[in-house]
Amino acid sequence: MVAAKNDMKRKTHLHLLPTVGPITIWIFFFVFAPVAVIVAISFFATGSGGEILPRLSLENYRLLLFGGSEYPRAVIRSILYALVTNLICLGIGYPMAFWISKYGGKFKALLLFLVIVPSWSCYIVRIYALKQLVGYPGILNDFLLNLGLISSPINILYTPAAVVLGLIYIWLPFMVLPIYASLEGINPSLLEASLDLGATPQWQFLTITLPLTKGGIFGGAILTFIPALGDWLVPLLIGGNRVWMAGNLIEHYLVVRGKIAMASSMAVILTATVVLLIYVFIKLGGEESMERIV
Amino acid sequence: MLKLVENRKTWVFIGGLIFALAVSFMGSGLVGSAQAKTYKQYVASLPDGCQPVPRECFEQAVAGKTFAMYDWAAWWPEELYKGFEKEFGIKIVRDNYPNLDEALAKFRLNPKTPYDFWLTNPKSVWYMKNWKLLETVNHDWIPNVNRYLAGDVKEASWDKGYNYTVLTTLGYDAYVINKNFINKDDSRIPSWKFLFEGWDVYKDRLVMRNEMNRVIGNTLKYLGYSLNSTNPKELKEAEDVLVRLKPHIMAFNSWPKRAVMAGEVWIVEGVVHDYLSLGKLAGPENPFVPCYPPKGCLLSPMLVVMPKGGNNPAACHLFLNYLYRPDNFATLINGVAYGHGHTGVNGLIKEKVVKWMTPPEAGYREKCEVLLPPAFTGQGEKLRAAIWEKLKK
Amino acid sequence: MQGEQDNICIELRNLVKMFPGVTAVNHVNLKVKDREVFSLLGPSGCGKTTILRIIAGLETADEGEVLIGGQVVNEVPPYRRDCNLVFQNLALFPHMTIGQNIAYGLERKRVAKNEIKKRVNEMLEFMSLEAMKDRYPVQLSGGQQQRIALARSLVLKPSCCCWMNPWRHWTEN
Amino acid sequence: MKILNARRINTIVSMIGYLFVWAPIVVLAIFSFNASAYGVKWESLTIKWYVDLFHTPEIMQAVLRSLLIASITTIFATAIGTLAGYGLYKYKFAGRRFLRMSVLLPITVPYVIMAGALLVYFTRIVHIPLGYPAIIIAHISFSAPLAVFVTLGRMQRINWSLEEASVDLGANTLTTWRKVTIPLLLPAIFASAVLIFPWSFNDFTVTYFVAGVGTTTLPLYLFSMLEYSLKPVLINAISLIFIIMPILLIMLIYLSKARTKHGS
Repeated sequence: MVAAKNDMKRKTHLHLLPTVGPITIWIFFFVFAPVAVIVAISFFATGSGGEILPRLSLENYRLLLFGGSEYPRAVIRSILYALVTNLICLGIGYPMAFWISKYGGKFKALLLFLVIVPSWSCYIVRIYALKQLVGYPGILNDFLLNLGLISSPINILYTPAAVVLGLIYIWLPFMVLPIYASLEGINPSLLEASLDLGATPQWQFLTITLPLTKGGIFGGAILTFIPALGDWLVPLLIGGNRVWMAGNLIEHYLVVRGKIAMASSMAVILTATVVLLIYVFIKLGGEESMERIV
Repeated sequence: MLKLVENRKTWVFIGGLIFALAVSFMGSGLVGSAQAKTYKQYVASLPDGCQPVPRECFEQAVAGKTFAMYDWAAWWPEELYKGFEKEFGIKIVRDNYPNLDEALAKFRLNPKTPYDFWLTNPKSVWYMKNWKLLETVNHDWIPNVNRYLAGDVKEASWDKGYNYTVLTTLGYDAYVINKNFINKDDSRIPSWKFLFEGWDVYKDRLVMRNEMNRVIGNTLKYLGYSLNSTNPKELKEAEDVLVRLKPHIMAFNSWPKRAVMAGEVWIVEGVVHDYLSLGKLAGPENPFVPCYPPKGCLLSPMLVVMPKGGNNPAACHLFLNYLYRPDNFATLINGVAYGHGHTGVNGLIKEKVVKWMTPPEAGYREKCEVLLPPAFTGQGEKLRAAIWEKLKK
Repeated sequence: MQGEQDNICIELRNLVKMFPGVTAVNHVNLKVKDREVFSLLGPSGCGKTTILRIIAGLETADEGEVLIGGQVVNEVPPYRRDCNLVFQNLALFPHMTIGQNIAYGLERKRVAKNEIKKRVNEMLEFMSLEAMKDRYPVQLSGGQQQRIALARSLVLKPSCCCWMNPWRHWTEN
Repeated sequence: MKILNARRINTIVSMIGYLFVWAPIVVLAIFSFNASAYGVKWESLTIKWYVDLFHTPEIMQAVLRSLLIASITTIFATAIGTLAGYGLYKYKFAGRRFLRMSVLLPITVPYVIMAGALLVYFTRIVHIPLGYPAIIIAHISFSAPLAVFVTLGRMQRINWSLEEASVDLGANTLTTWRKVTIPLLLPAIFASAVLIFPWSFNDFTVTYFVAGVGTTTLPLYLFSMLEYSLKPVLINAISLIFIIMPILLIMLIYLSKARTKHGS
């Protein structure tokens, strides 16, 4: 950041200031600064009433990591849920993107639109909708019972499976979009060339389409993995709050118990995990995965 | 599609429309809605047995123009707010919190938040008092409260000295069963034993509150201890009970009403009045049966406090005085069916609401406990939080 | 190869291809003999590329027949046709090295590994691009890329090779 | 045969995907006409919830607040983000890569953390009052990156010799911007706005942390309503009016346009 600023001054580039200037300032003041504050607070000791004591210590981290706290377990659980969510999203999202891109014809825009639109509705409304559908007894259960597909209502709500289901429901569109973009970005003559060189459609898919959409896949993975990892509303509303993810613990410490320093340490640990995972994703997916985000 | 999305005019039009709509509405919202009464008109219009606030309070409140409230969404009847706005021409700006802890955290981080009125619980009152963030109540400005609020709840354990709070409703936090699904003749029923040991009947059909102090407190009550206990041994026992119970709990849900109504949940731990008043929507016969364990339960008073930093504390007094007018208070109680400490509304409450809001046994309130500092500070809080974390894995 | 009986490699009979609003190819008949270099010339948009794509199987003809080596191949999918294209934009696979690009077609034909290696090396030598084997297409100049695209088709030893717009990348040499 | 199978499987999975994404919302919409406030059982057709909705000023107010916040956020975030995307693509400068990575930061750090950090920062460090200023600032921090990446994506597909041609033909920088650059970027600008507006309108987590007096937005109202409201079915009605209606409208316009085009 500093380097960028100095450089800007030195060059006094006429166009640089009005274009990247605002976002630099914005990011510095409203992204870096708050994160820095959180990191700083995480190294302060906590008083008995939750107040921050003016004393530097690693106490919070020690308590969290080695003090028998539930937090590391919650983080691992979150990663696990996010990973499963991610894989299922990929399993549904890739075929969807592929289908739209290949068979969409002139309805491509509409079909894509149909994927994105549900994500435009309010988060809480969507969770409520899902809850109403899969409830016990619920509409889905009634439907399946009437069809005779099941003999007794299945209980999906309030289980870890429900949490994963909710996460998939919320984040699926964000998997489809980047994959679709990278599928559309493939030069069609490459596909033709591979057919021409003797590749059957299946082989073509494996050797050309899949490797060329790697960026989209990892971009989508980043876009679904991170929010799923940090989610706290889905376990709260659809998981019956029986099992906590890392986000719930952070919210619990920050809001319910008012232990800001402790919550900051938790946030730092979770953020570090996330950054590490993003790094791995970008390394695996190449530069393109970053570009395909959004 | 793309044509439409890329058409500049479409978006400028939609954007402009939304913006204009929002701005005009916000603008109109700030201007007082109705014609305000003068003090004389106000005094003259009061029903029998009600007293006006002093002129000083009235004038300050009206001059303030707006009144910032912080409470639950869609709980108290809307008429109360509408009536107040109409009568005094003071615009109510209402904010809603999803839970009281969240609201308290806001005050902790941002001490001088300009709310004039906050509907909250004893825990918040204790913390706010400790942080010196509460205004004292001016008793000269709330003659109706002085007249009608029962003496025994005026100066109660949550506000020794009766300086900072005014009680509105009193909830009994026990449990409710749905008699459509549960055999009402089970001898264990009104006792805590049924809630904590009746697995044979209600496996996976139980919902508990998502608040550690309430759940753990009621568990302690079941074991026969004080719900404010800080004794590690007693808390350990409570933990064992909850760990044993957890596989049979459907959810720790702060959104149980829909599930209860849909028949997903048969037993619900929580404020009983909520479900009883809900039952009137369930059909001709109310399927919900309140269970008040003989050992007593958690009593949860909803208290009005005035945070420091409010712009119009006079309006809060005016509102409290307005609320404690018997007709208005009856509207409140008929709407929420909670217990209360108002001594002048007895004839105005509907018969069935009386049934929903009072425990069957006279003097039951004395057996109940309010959450007090030992439970949510220091050692007590730490032990409870540890239990809670363990339960959520 | 097979087509040697009457020495005709590609034959088009009454070929018609219509796109919405345009008839791209209107009753074209032509015969290309084995080992013949046959050029289609014409203003842009007159259907040269379409004809080549139909021959390769990437487009289907609305009417008429395409014969490769004396057999009607209208229903044969492109990956079974003994005919390869050099694309106008070359269509080198960006995620594969030059060596992998050239070997791509051979791998599908289940040619033995050693054989693939041998033939790829021969081809690279022939194009004098041995040093480029492990580079990626973007690291090469336009002329080099074109040679790779040609090599990729020729390495399969097709009975015919169609080359779209061969001068487009001919900036060097 | 094999191809057909692969295609069929692909189609089936996609249909499942669509069904999964849409079924809850469609069911929600249908049940907003159900007479029972809680039921999952159909009782009878009614529109009383819609009447109720318009008689609850709190809800209308919350909606308008959300609209206001979303409009302002969209305008600023799109402007800042588009400019930054343009600058990041066009100019080479030291720290460019770093800046690009930093822009990614707000959308990669879990919301609950960023939101918590902003709350602590606003209240303890810079003393920005919670409420509209805090919400809008926070929303811009989160949504400007979306615009940056949309713009970057679009920039790669633009033929920039047009801009050079304009300069070559004697236009000054500003004219070039006005006449060439902005028209070229318009699709990106609109795409950003289309992404950002719903994001801001629907955001819960961030708003939950930084909301102040008089800024209960629609999601916050809904969340608070879940505890006590006796009419959760209002959520269905809200969803239909504010989410599904505009979508249906856009789709109808699209379809009618497609038809007229086809007809001509």
